Amino acid sequence: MNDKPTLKLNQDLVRKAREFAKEVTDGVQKFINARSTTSVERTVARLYGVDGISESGVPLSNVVVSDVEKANGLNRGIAYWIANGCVAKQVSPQELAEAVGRKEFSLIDLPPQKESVVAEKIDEMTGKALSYVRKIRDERDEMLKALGDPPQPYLYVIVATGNIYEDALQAKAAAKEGADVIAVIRSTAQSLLDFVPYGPTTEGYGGTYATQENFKIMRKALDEAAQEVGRYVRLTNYASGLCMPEISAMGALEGLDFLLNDSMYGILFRNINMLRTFVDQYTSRLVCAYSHITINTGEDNYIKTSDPISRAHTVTTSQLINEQFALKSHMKPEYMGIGHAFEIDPDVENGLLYEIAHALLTRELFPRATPKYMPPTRHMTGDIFKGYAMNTLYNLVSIMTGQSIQLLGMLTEAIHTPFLQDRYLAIENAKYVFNNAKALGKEIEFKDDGFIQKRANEVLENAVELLEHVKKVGLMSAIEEGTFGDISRKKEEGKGADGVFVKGEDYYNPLFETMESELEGEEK
Amino acid sequence: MNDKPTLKLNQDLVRKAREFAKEVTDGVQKFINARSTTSVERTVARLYGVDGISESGVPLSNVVVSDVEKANGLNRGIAYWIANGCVAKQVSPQELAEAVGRKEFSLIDLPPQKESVVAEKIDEMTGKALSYVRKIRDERDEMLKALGDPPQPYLYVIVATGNIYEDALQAKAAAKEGADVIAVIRSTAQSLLDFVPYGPTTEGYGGTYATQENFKIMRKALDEAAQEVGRYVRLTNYASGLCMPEISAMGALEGLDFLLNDSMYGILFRNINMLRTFVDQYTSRLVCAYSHITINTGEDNYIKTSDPISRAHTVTTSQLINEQFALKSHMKPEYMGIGHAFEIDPDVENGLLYEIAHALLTRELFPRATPKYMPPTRHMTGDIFKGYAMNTLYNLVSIMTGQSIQLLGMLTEAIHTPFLQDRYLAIENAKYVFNNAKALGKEIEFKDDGFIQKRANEVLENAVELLEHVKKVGLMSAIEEGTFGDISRKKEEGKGADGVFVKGEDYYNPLFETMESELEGEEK
Amino acid sequence: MSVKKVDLTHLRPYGDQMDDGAVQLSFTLPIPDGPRGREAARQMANSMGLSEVQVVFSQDLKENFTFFVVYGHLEKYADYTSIKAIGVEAPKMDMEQVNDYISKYVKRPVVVIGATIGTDAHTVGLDSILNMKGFHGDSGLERYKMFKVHNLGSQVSPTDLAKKIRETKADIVLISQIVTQRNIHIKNMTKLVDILEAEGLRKSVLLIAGGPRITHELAVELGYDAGFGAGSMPSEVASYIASEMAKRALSSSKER
Amino acid sequence: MSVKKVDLTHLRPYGDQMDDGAVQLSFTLPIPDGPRGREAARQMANSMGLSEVQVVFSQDLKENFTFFVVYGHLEKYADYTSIKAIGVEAPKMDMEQVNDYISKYVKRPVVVIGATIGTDAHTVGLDSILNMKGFHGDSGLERYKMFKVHNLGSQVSPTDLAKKIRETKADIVLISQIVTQRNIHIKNMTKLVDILEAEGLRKSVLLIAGGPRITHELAVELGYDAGFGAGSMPSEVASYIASEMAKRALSSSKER
Ligand code: B12
Ligand code: B12
Ligand SMILES: Cc1ncc(COP(=O)(O)O)c(C=O)c1O
Ligand SMILES: Cc1ncc(COP(=O)(O)O)c(C=O)c1O
Repeated sequence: MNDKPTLKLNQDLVRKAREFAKEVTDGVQKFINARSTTSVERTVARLYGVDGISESGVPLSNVVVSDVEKANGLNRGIAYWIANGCVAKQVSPQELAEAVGRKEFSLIDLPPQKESVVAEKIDEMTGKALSYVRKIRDERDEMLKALGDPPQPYLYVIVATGNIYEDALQAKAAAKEGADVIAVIRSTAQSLLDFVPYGPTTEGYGGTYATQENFKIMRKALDEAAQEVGRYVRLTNYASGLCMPEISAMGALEGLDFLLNDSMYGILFRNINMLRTFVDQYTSRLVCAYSHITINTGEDNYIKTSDPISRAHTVTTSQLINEQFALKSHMKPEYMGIGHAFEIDPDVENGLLYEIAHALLTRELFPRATPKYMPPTRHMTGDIFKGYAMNTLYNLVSIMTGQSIQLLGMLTEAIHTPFLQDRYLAIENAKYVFNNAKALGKEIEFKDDGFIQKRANEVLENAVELLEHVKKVGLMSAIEEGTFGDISRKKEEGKGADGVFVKGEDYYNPLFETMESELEGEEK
Repeated sequence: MNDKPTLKLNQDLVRKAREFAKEVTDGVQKFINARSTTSVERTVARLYGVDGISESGVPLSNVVVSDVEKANGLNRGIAYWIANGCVAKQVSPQELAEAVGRKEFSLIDLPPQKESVVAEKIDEMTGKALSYVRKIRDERDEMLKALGDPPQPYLYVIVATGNIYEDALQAKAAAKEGADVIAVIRSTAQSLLDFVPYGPTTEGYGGTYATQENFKIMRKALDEAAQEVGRYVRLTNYASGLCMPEISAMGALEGLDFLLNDSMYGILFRNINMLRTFVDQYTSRLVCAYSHITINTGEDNYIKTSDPISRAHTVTTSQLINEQFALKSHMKPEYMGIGHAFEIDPDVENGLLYEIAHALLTRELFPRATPKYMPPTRHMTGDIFKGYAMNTLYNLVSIMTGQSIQLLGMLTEAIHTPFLQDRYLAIENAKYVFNNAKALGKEIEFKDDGFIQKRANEVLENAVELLEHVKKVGLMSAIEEGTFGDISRKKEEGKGADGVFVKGEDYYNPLFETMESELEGEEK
Repeated sequence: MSVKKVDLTHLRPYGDQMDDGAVQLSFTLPIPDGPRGREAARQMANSMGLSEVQVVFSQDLKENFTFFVVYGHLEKYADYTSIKAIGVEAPKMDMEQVNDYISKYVKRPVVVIGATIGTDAHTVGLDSILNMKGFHGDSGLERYKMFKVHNLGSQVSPTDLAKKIRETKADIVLISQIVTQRNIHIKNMTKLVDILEAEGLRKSVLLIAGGPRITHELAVELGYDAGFGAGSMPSEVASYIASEMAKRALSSSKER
Repeated sequence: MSVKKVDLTHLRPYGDQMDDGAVQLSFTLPIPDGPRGREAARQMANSMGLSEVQVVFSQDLKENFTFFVVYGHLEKYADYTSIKAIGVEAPKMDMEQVNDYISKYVKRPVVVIGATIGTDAHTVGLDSILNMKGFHGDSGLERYKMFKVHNLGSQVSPTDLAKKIRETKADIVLISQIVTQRNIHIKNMTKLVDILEAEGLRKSVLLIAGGPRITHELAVELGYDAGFGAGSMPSEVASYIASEMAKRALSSSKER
């Protein structure tokens, strides 16, 4: 915290802000704890080893969950049904799911097996699942340690060709140019699919599907590049959407490092049902916490549709809410990539001072987190040169305020998903600025009660006020009021509502319970 | 001085630096006072109204001065000879010069006229000359006042097509885009010509000749543009070279606002004889001081051929020397565009912190001057994008440290003299950064005894040490030692040495004497 | 004055003097950096009609790719005099004028329906045209008293749109397309026209497309009445609608 | 793996997939901004062989000029396989190797003379090659014990240079040309060759040109033995000199 100037934040406000945010999420967490979703159950199936697709192309995790759901058995949890089936048929979960996929039988119709045997089966499957996840996690942790964690801000770039092999090639080139993090952008509207596509993608629109095979291909490519450059290279994908927890599980299985994972993004920007998203995000983050996957929250999106200055406090408010939800999932702060963005209209007088105040507010408010800073996008135009200048100042603010994860701006942001050369130029810009201004944050102070300190405290004050209101009306009503991103969503509406269900009395899910208790143990 | 962070310079060092610089220039001024040059005399002729060229293309100011010089009459000063000739032939100075140009007679051969009549003639010519110069000066001052002085840093761009009409067109476009200052770059090697070319230029190399007609054409174009945009637009050209005082006089006659005018540039970068340059610069600056022309010194050049970090103190040393020489020419600080530059290798770690320290040192050391800040050039490459990023940080340093005159960097610096679009992009970059970071200087402070404060004081300390040495050996010997720009020049060598002469007992030059005494009067 | 004047029948790029043809290029080639690579870049530029090509920068992008920055002088030219204005042609009116114009000639409020079609989720552009707030201080169509606006939001399918057109008796259909990767916008736009024609709705509405990569020319080519590109203002769209609706009202009243 | 492989006989630019031909352009046209201007820019790009042209930015530059940023897909290609390496060909040696090589094959120090010719006053480039200090940590020719260097500095006329070549008995003549406006470097370089030939000196020296806009190809075309461009390293020049001098020594010893 000594490497950057300070905002002299009103610590009373900071305390209040956290307190209110906690109360806000406490209210929602009650709803979450009582519920599960089809996607959460599919996650269980996946972690128990259910992979692949049926003949008609439906992922087997969907197959088994729908199978039980149709027969109204899901409120017991998929774990029981899989274990019961495995015992009954003396097969592995995968073989079981394949059989269901072939419509040989329904899990519900299989005779209930001896309780103790089923329980043992569940424990066995759970133990195996968790130990595999831990193995992957530990391997990654070790590789990171062996190769060394690159200095922050990490250089984060995206690939988005729609062809995973082309993506892999471009990702390798980027890593060799200096990229520390590679994100594979998902194909348009994948978040609205209530299943995860399968296999390698060679044609996507605006991106490449998030599939387990794609994760694997990319992980391998990056590990190769990492060994070549002697620097750990992180892999990112997107969790938010209707398959939020499943994608986290896929990330855990394939050793991803980061996942875009926001507690409200799906609601606001994809019109996904609130309850669905809240329940899903909990498990999704639990899996991330357990697997040492850093989440990246999506506050940058708010100021794409609302004004970055007058609505700055909604970013702060959401960051605090995201933090509390993450803590509830037992996530350590160092895995919280709290999101924010450099989106102020470049024509605003002293816009840079606002940006500095906002960026530093995020940094100071979450001292142990790893803030994820997003580049100018909405005011980027076809004037690629002006855009390159904006990206230069964006990089400067980042190094000056000590951000952790820097999604590099592309000079062609307004035109197309990045060309190879656009990515090179982005990396070159960041390397130049980060090195040339390395110790700038250490060197400067802001005038006491100057523009920047005042501005940051003002945003914080507004956030506290807003949080107080949200606390009063409840988060779900606040979202109905259009609090975030100037977007209003109704509680009952939105996609995926039908996938939410109240857990039965006999609901059983040792997988996540074990994760919870292990993580709780670590917290002590 | 409150709009930018402070370096907390050691004021003892500041005082010492000035004192030493004064002593250094005192030493040279003795040489200067005793001498004149052919170029100084040609300046007198021009101000008395001698214009145009002879049939063989030689400027008439050269014609009359050579005429007298050949007959060894120049140590009396050209003023006397012109006046005597005008009285003898009952013609104007121009008619007289034309006749000499036609070789009708030599001035030396004309019978000496009655002394009091000649003296009266001289006074009359002097009065007319000075009142014309004052008229032009006052008109400019009034226009500046009427249209308003734009905020600093001024946006300064160059035109260099080689065709004055094309230059004028491009200059107008630039002014309308937002440029505050237009410089017409001179054609390659004009500084080595011992005469000023005549008439409008339509084909130059790397620039357009500095001619009086070109000045006029450009002044008119800029005044038109200024009226259209409702903002005063300044015109710049280059004085340094073998015709340093003459070009200043042309600038005075045509209402130029700025002239590149350095006390040592010609010596170092054009291998012009030392004495020649020192004597010429004195008169040149006297004319500028009288005409309210801001001089721009050339310290930026030093760090094009020597290292910008390890030789930073040579820039400071030269700035102090330039200041003292300017004061000796009775120039007010607000007309001193003290030069410096952003030339550190972009790959240097914390290069930006060095740049900030150096730029602010110039600003703080010369609080009443109007520093002229020069862009990155030597580390610009064909990578126009990287260059644009460098120019962005350059603009940022300028607004942060409160520079006055900003020569805008061109993204194509390494490739060609500016295209129209290059100039637009440069202006766009500066406008963006200056507005977006407007109050940044007001907002930040540097850590006490941090990198930047220490660095600035270190440079100042080195400068004081160097000045002490220069004081000891004398400026001319210091130049022989290669003190500036890692370039060594010998006292006796260099172009134009033969144009220097010791003033005779009867040397008479009321033109510059009146300027001196009027300016001295103002100083009181 | 000796500045060469432009010859509009032989229009060429201008670097720093008329007809120098100066052009800046950058591109990547899938070959290694080096003299041979730079020569390939030069030939590539030559193939485009550039002479005196300068490869001013080459940079290894790894994995056998190289990035080039190139300058050259284009020997080709265009005939500007033969280019007819192909933008949307309409008198520029402000909100009040538009309202008056519609009152006078159409004599009833105009029903506008807007949507982003296909899987495109970008709403900011369409909203800038439709929402009260408008764009850069220029009010959106909702604020015009002579427009009745239905904003259907994003990701609307052509069939749903057709249904809504019938339901609302829309006069004007505004669709937005932002994502253009692999020409998905062309596919979406074509599909919509096909469906509207199949449903007999195409002729009864004014069909307008917009988006940063949409040009009037492209829109017309795809069977739309008009197209609006990057930086379009609501009042421009409003003016166009008013003048077109007036024309239609006049011609149909004449027909009667 | 389904990534398309490069076809070197049909080399095309690469944006984000093989053979997409993606190219970025910027240029200025002497016409006003507007739809007609953008259409002219599009046609200009078409004339260069670009398809699916996108005029992504247009900006009024005042005085009837407009700036355009354009992207498009180049339909042309180059045959990379037919491009022979046209850079300077020489084994890469370090200082010691160069010295040894010269000792072994030439058997005496090589005399090098360097100058910037014409009115060109840029010395930094030539100095980077010649001075002790060198360039980016690579020592200059003066530091090589087997080179005897005469650096004449800038603005040297061809006749003065010829005189000095005789005086110093130079083996190698290095000339630098930085200013290229209106092709002044070509004029200067041609003039030097003419004079050296007229004076019978051309054959007895290795004539090398350098500068950021100099290519080996151009130098050879103008009658030089080699050309060195932007970013050249002293050791590259030294290696070339050593290997050429050795070749000449060998062939002349064979002739004898
Ligand atoms: C904001 C934004 C988003 C937001 C959208 C929020 C929202 N509710 O709209 C979010 C974050 C959700 C988003 C997501 C995605 N985006 Co997006 N996004 C942008 C961004 C940064 C700004 C767009 C914007 O709001 N512009 C401001 C408005 C006012 O301008 P405009 O849209 O051009 O509209 C004007 C005119 O075009 C015209 N107009 C537009 N529509 C209409 C309609 C009519 C009838 C009329 C008359 C006029 C008109 O008038 C408007 C005012 O002048 C652009 C980059 C950029 N700077 O342009 C990328 C961009 C458009 N997105 C892109 C992509 C690829 C995506 C994703 C597909 C990425 C992914 N794989 O996840 C997703 C998925 C979205 C989907 N399913 O469609 C690409 C598109 C590339 C391409 N050419 O195909 C861009 C260019 C970024 C990039 N370089 O990759 N995005
Ligand atoms: C420094 C500089 C100056 C200094 C020169 C100081 C000096 N003593 O050299 C000063 C300020 C005096 C100057 C003046 C001018 N300059 Co100047 N200058 C530059 C600048 C900024 C850097 C050049 C440099 O030092 N590069 C660093 C060296 C190491 O690189 P290099 O020269 O490319 O050399 C390398 C290779 O090319 C090669 N090489 C070079 N020579 C040789 C020779 C041999 C034999 C070999 C083997 C290799 C070799 O090896 C070197 C190491 O890799 C450039 C812009 C730029 N960034 O390139 C403009 C630039 C070269 N200048 C330019 C101009 C126009 C001028 C002026 C004519 C402007 C004017 N009208 O007043 C004047 C007049 C100069 C004259 N009469 O020639 C233009 C040239 C445009 C063109 N292409 O024609 C440039 C490109 C700037 C611009 N965009 O306008 N300049
Ligand atoms: C938090 C978060 N999740 C997910 C996404 C992308 O998801 P989708 O596939 O819905 O575009 C984003 C996009 O910016 C995001 O910010
Ligand atoms: C102080 C000064 N004078 C003059 C010049 C240019 O003069 P010349 O015509 O000699 O290039 C410069 C160039 O940068 C300069 O810095």
